[in-house]
Amino acid sequence: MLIGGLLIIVAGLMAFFPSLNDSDTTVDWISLPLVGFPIIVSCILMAFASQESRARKEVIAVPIRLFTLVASLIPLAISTALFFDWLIMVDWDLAYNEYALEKEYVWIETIGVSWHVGMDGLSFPMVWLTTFLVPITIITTWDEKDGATYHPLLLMMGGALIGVFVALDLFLFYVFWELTLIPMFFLILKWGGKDRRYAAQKFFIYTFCASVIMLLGLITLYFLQPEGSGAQYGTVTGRTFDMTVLFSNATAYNMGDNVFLGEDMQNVLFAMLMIGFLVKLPAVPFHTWLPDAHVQAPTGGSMLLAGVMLKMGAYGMLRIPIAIFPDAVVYYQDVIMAIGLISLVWGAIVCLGQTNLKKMVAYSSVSHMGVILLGIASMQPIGYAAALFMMFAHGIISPMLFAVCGAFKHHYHSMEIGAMRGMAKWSPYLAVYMMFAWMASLGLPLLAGFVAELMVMIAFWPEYGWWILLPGAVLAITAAYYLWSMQRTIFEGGDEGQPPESLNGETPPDITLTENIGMIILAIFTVIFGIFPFIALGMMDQWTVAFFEGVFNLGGI
Amino acid sequence: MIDPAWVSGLAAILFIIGLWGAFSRKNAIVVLMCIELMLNAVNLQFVAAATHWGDVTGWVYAVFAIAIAAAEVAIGLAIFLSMYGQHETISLDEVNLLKN
Amino acid sequence: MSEVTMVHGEDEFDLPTVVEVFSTDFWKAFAPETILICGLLLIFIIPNLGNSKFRIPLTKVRVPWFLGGKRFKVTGSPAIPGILATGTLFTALGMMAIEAIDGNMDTTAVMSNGIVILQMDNFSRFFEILFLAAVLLASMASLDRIPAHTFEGKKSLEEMYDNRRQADFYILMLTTAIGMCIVALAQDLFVLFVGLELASLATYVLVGFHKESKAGAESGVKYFIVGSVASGVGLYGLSLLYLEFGSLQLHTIAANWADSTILGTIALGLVLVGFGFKVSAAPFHFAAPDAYAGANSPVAGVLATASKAMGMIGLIRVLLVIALPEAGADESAIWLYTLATLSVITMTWGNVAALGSTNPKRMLAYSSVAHAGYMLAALTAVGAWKWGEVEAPGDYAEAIVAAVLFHLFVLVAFKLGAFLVLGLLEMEGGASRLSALSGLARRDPLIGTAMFIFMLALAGVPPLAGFMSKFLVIAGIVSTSVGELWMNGTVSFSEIHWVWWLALAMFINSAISVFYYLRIGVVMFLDVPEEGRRKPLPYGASIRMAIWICLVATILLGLSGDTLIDMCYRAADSLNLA
Amino acid sequence: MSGSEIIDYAVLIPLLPFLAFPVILFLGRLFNGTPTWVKNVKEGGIIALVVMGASLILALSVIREYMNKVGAADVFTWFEASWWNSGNGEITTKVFGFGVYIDHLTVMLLFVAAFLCFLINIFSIGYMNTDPINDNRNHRFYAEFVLFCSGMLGMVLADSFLWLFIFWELMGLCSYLLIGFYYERPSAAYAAKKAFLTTRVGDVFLVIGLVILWNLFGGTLDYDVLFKPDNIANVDSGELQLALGMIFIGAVGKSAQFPLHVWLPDAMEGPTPVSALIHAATMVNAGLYIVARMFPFFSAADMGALSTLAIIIAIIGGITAVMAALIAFVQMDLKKVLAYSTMSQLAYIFTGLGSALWLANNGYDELAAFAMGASLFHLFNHAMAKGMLFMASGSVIHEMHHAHHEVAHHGHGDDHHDDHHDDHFDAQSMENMGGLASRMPITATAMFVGSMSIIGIPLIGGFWSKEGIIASAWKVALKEPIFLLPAMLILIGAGMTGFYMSRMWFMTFAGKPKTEVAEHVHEQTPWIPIPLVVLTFMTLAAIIFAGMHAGHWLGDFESGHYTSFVDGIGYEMEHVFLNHDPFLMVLTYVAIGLSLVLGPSFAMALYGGGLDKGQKAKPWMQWAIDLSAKINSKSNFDNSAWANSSLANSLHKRLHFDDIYDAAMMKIVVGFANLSAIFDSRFIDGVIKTIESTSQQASRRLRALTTGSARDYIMMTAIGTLAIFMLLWGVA
Repeated sequence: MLIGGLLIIVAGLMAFFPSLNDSDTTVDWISLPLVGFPIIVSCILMAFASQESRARKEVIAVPIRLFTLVASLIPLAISTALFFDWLIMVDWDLAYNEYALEKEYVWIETIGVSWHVGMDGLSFPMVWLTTFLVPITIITTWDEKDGATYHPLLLMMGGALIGVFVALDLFLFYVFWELTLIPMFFLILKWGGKDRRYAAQKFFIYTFCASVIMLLGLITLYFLQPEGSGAQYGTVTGRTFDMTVLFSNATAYNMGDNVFLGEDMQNVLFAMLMIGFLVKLPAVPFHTWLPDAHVQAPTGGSMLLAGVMLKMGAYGMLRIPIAIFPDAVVYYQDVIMAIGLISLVWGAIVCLGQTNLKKMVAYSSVSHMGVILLGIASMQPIGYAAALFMMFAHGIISPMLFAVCGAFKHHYHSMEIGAMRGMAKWSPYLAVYMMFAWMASLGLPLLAGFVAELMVMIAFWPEYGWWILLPGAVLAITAAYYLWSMQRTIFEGGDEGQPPESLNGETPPDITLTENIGMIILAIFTVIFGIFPFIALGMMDQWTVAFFEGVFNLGGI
Repeated sequence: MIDPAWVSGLAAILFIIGLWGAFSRKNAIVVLMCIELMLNAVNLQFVAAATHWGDVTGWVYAVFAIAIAAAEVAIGLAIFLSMYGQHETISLDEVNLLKN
Repeated sequence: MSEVTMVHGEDEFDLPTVVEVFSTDFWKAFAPETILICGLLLIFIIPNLGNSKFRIPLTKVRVPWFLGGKRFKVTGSPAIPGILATGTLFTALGMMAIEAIDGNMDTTAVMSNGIVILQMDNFSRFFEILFLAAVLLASMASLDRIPAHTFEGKKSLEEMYDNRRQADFYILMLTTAIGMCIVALAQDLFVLFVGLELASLATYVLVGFHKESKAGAESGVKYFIVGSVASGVGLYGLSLLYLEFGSLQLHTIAANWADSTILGTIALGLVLVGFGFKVSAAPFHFAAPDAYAGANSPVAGVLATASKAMGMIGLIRVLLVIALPEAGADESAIWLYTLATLSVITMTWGNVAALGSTNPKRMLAYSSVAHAGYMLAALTAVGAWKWGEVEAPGDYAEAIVAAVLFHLFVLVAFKLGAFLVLGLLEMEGGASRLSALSGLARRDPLIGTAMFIFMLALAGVPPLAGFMSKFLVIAGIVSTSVGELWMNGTVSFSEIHWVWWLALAMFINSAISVFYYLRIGVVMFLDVPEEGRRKPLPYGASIRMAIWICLVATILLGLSGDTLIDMCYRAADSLNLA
Repeated sequence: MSGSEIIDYAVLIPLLPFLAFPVILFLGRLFNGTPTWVKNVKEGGIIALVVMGASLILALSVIREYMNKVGAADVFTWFEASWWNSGNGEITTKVFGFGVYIDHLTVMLLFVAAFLCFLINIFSIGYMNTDPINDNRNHRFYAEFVLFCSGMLGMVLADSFLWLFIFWELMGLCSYLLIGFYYERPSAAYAAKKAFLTTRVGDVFLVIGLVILWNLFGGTLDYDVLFKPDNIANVDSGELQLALGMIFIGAVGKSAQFPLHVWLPDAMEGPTPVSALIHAATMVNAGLYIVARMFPFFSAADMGALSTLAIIIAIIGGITAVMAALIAFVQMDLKKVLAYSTMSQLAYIFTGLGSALWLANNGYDELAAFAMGASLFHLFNHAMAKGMLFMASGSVIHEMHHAHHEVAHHGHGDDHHDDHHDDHFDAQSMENMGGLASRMPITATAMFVGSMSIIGIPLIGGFWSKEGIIASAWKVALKEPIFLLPAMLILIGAGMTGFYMSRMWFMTFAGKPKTEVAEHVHEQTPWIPIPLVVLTFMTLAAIIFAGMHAGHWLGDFESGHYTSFVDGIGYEMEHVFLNHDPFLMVLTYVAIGLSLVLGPSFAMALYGGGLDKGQKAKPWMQWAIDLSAKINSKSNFDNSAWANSSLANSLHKRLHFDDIYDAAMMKIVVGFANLSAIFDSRFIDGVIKTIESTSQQASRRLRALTTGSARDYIMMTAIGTLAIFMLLWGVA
């Protein structure tokens, strides 16, 4: 019935296709349905649940979970409809600094803050990814304790993340940027592992520290813009936080030999903004919050953290500093490349030295995020498209990695590699998913991760030549640590298998139905985007071309 | 007539003595007296300045300041009393439950 | 709103309407303050109403006199003073708010013998609203915090104490409010100081109000002694100013400031100390943590918000109205480096000290020190601008002052709110250990969430009011440091004024501060309630109501601060900085 | 290409098995254990067989259609990405598409792959489904099997290096899965990891090579563009050589050449059909295929510009040929001997390809064509023979298992399945065999023919191609002295081949049974003999293929064709053992002599012997057994000194390569990784922790200033006042 209802909703949305991409449309598809609805619903659900007694909480957890799931499916239905709209019906052929479904409402008029939302080829895949991952996460972690607040928190997290991706106002962007910390903080704090207190605080403070520096950069940038008048401009400051205005100012100024704000200022501001994003990404040496957060976080938290939250860093980089300061990008190109390479190599090498399954996967995320930086440093449209696709592909693969880790922990109460041997015997489903996810993550062709790695390497060569041996070596190291961990978990164990000691002699169970459903959906999409990458790459490529033409003044103009 | 500058100088000396006394003495009552000394320096200063400027407002200020000082003494003694009731001492050094 | 902007641009301001003291116009203009005084008198009188009769001398006629004797049941109820005080404050606040929220206030100055004593304008009205709001919330909270017991049944010593002090407490509260209002209105530095003393003396007693406890008595003593010394120093500074200028009128001193000698500078320094204590700037803040820890929470909340705002008025008056160099003068203000140093030391000291503090009240005290540092940084920025190079320097100054006012206002929402939550905890025991908060979210999820939101607001997490205020302050600092460089097209980083680094210092500090604010959240959500605190929280309708008001304000002012920002701008505008 | 041509359906050849993968997996999961599934569908074997049959038929029709021409068809666009040309500042959109490309090379490998996959599938049904250890997991085998075949077929058909690589990796995955099929065995898990990792190292270089190629040719990897002589002439041949060198490293990994050869012997942990699949039909040929694909580059690039690479290829081949043969001398495991033999034979092909590439690059087109043809023909012959040999060995092992089970069953009388895992009987060791020629006539025949083909007995199978390779190598050696090294090595290798292949056959089939089990062996399993018979004929038919001028056609299919069988044979003969150059002719006979006489003779002397009394092998083998018995009894050859020498010892340890690699991996890489992990948590994270602890300490210090005494507070106020004065004074 549920699925039937959803189909009806999707069908209903399909009916709107012709008007969806029309920027004059009176329907605001983003603000309320995608951003406001999840946050508000989750707040209401949590407030409702908090007033119940402990005993009643267990009872109401089930309907609340179901309700949360349905609520999370609505944004998914909308964004999927938009996705199809993009794919089939109409070509969202957007030039640089043009946005689909753009909507703007004045918010704090004194300082020029508006609720300005819209999507383009950069943000839309991430929005879809977020709407896709939230229900998957809810399903996968269906059995999590205290579900009456756990699942609404996931929903809230989704709303905040979408807010980050659709915001076209610096202030709004920052608000959502910080808002994402709060649900994640609670997810780690209340449902985390043994060291959750430390991990939650570290996660919050570390990223907060970085983002305040970013905020200072944003404010300085704000006041360095020319004053203007218009609906978006602040009545008392005369400036605006509107990104579109900022972008068009910067682009107009960057034409020719001019440098927006001057080279010196560009470089300073670029560095300030990048610090915030690099910590979020995270890049070595700012990565140490990530393993702690991941190891302690509950499965659902890890899935969203790795799946979407890390991409906020990459998204922010592409959205703000790189778009405004193209000359600074060139100036810092080698630095970005160096950080990317270091992240890539260091993450992979540290992975090889881990004995904790989840920690290993966490470091592999660090390594993969380095690929994004390489793509950016390559200064090639294909490199940027690769960075985008890496964000997207890793956003599907890494939740699966963490879902596997979570199921492992859930059923075997241990996270140590080698605690259990011969998992294929006890738990064939988990073994299959584990192998699949591991293989996808190590960049096996026809799975989503490969395309991005290949594109990045293609873009990397003309700029940096034989440094390509390092990413190449990482491909091998990645294979080494994944295969090594599989050898010690899935394989071996003799005919009888070797269940982990933490089970105290019980027979290890296979994964539950909901975990199975969640993981198989992720697996299917990993394959789909591996075999048909153009589904997502099409819009990414469109965006990068427009971006290069608009920002770097290259190509067609 | 005495040059107001001398009076100001006296006021300054009184003020410094008061301030010095305020942090060098342990006894709360003595500290209170030192504070009064500081306020007296203020009065003197006001009066001297009023003389200097030939302005009546300064005298009014001085009267007000005296009133303030009086109120302060009243309240201060009451507070010291309650402190004595609880701590049975009026040594400021020994009243240090709240710290760090 | 648009009108206000136009006013900035045209650089003109309304001339004040001058009224004599106690004239009809005076009463009209000062109706809310009058209500406060009437309320104060009522609290004196009403609880004393009884059936006593007065015998007319030499006759046997006994006229009912009503004062004293056996008290009437209604008026004799111990709850009456609290209700009266709250009602009075509420009425006064309502009158002011209705007047102030929309529309430009008329400026009314009170003259007496050619001396402008008080002036009612947007600025003073703004602060009055702030003070009354803070005191109102505190007195609302105190209705439950110092509960009034009826005299039926058994009487414990504590209940006796509580009842006996009802009137005293609320009289002091109202006195504080009145003193603060005078500070806001004062146009003469001495009047300002008198108001300050009035409020201070009342707060000294309030801090030491719990004289039955060692901590209460001790905190009262410390706060009193240090406060007296500071105000003595300040008064001495005033006397020196008087010696220098022959008047303590703000406008007179401001007009002559440029010609002042070294004496003026010394006087400025001494006055800074006096107000520095009130805003609890380092190193004058030492008594503050002790006082907050010993005082009961609503009072500590008032100290941390209203009292700080009072000190801030003094600083604004002295530094920005008096000692601000004229527009076009090539130098920056002389107090620039002093204040910058002070601000950085203050914010860092406050935050670092708060990091390891395990007493939530002391932690909040240190955090309030840090907030003082932020505001000092903002004031520094006003003085920093090279006034000669920009078109409308007043706009920059105004933006920062408005930001400071905004910050002070929203502090009432979340800092006082946090203290009120502690007050709720004090109703069932102490709140001076971090463990008192443990498991709060489990015992009462809504109160726990409210406390967490207050903490986030203090830390400056969007979209709460604390973020908006910090954001505005920093934006103000940055805007002065950047100024109109954008006109050059290309900017070099070295061209930016050094106050920009104050903004960075603020950001680094607020990043540090997240650590201890978050710890409160962790304790509330993660830890198990300590022994004896397993039951639900005491109910306390009015204190909860006060907390809800704070919570709603914290969220709403963060989401949409436009009205308040407008108010702040109007207030800053009426300072006529330029 | 018009729409209705068969080539448009060529994509189905890899697609059908690819789609069958999830189907078998899913159905297997669903119906596992039901009688229909086990008996009628053979746990998925039949589905796989149908699919592979369909692929084979399609492949044959494609081959028939495109025997002598190049065909290409675009199938779908994988994705598009844009490329900024810094030269002209333009952004162009590049298409990464999949298409089908067919030429002689494709045709040959397509046939090999499709044909052998089909036969091995038949074999698997016999082999896998009757082994109780495989209960309930054969569907997994068949699913992975079809996926593997899909990889190979796709790789052969792909029209760009990109898709070649993608299918290449798919095969890597499948080999991992199949080698680790018996996941519960630690040795299998280890072998699977090793195989994947070692080939992965090669793949990394392959990717880098492709990336360089992509950039060199302005943004494409399509054969159409890459193989255009004009395009090749335009690129910098130095960089081209580097790119091709990188690609060659990938081939080295996949084809298990020195120094990335270590995975192949361990890969024998997989079930025998997998060994047949990997080591004969498909995966190892991938490396050869990609090197052969480089041919157009060499012929179109600047004269001599790429010869260094050609020489390296040949030298790697030469070294591997001898090294593998040496190690094969001492192996006792039947499958391992075959594995090393595979390595050695592939090395021959590499040397041949190296010669061909050298010749092509230096302008000797005619000679290059022949060398190329010989190499590819050897690939063909080797694939057929080795596929057969592995299946035959599988048959032996399988029947040994059965026999062992029977013996054990009779012996203990009570136990069922479990015992045959528990005692450590090694069904693969040749020390347990002997005298099987009469007991397994079909298998023995197949092995006999296969061995002869590998050895290069004149007129049988590998003879045609192997002698051609040796001759080609020497032809180059006469022009380029450094080529003497590989040429010499493969010449020696010819003799060694003769020895170890004969040794294997005689140890297994001749002499008396060495164990009780061997006496009870007999051919009984259905399905298994079918592919053996088919392949025996295929191997023997090499002369027919030679007559169909396969050698020349494979090398150069565009120039003239020989119209008659005689012409074809003549062409081959001329180049093989009737060379015009007397030196080469002598050399050829030396090679033949080495492999035909010297090697087998030693083997017979050492391991030969007559069968049991009453046992009689088929007549075409009996003579060899008799001969060996005669030689064995006549000679008093004592090899114990050799057998105990340190050389033999290190040969047993595979020349220590595995040890060295393991040590390097475990000690250096993992050690460094462990250190890194410690560094990461102690230092990088330590900085953060230090900041935290320092600030806590600072907080303690700072709060200690709040002493609690009001006097101190006043003092601080006074000091503050003083400080303010100082600051103000400093400014004023």
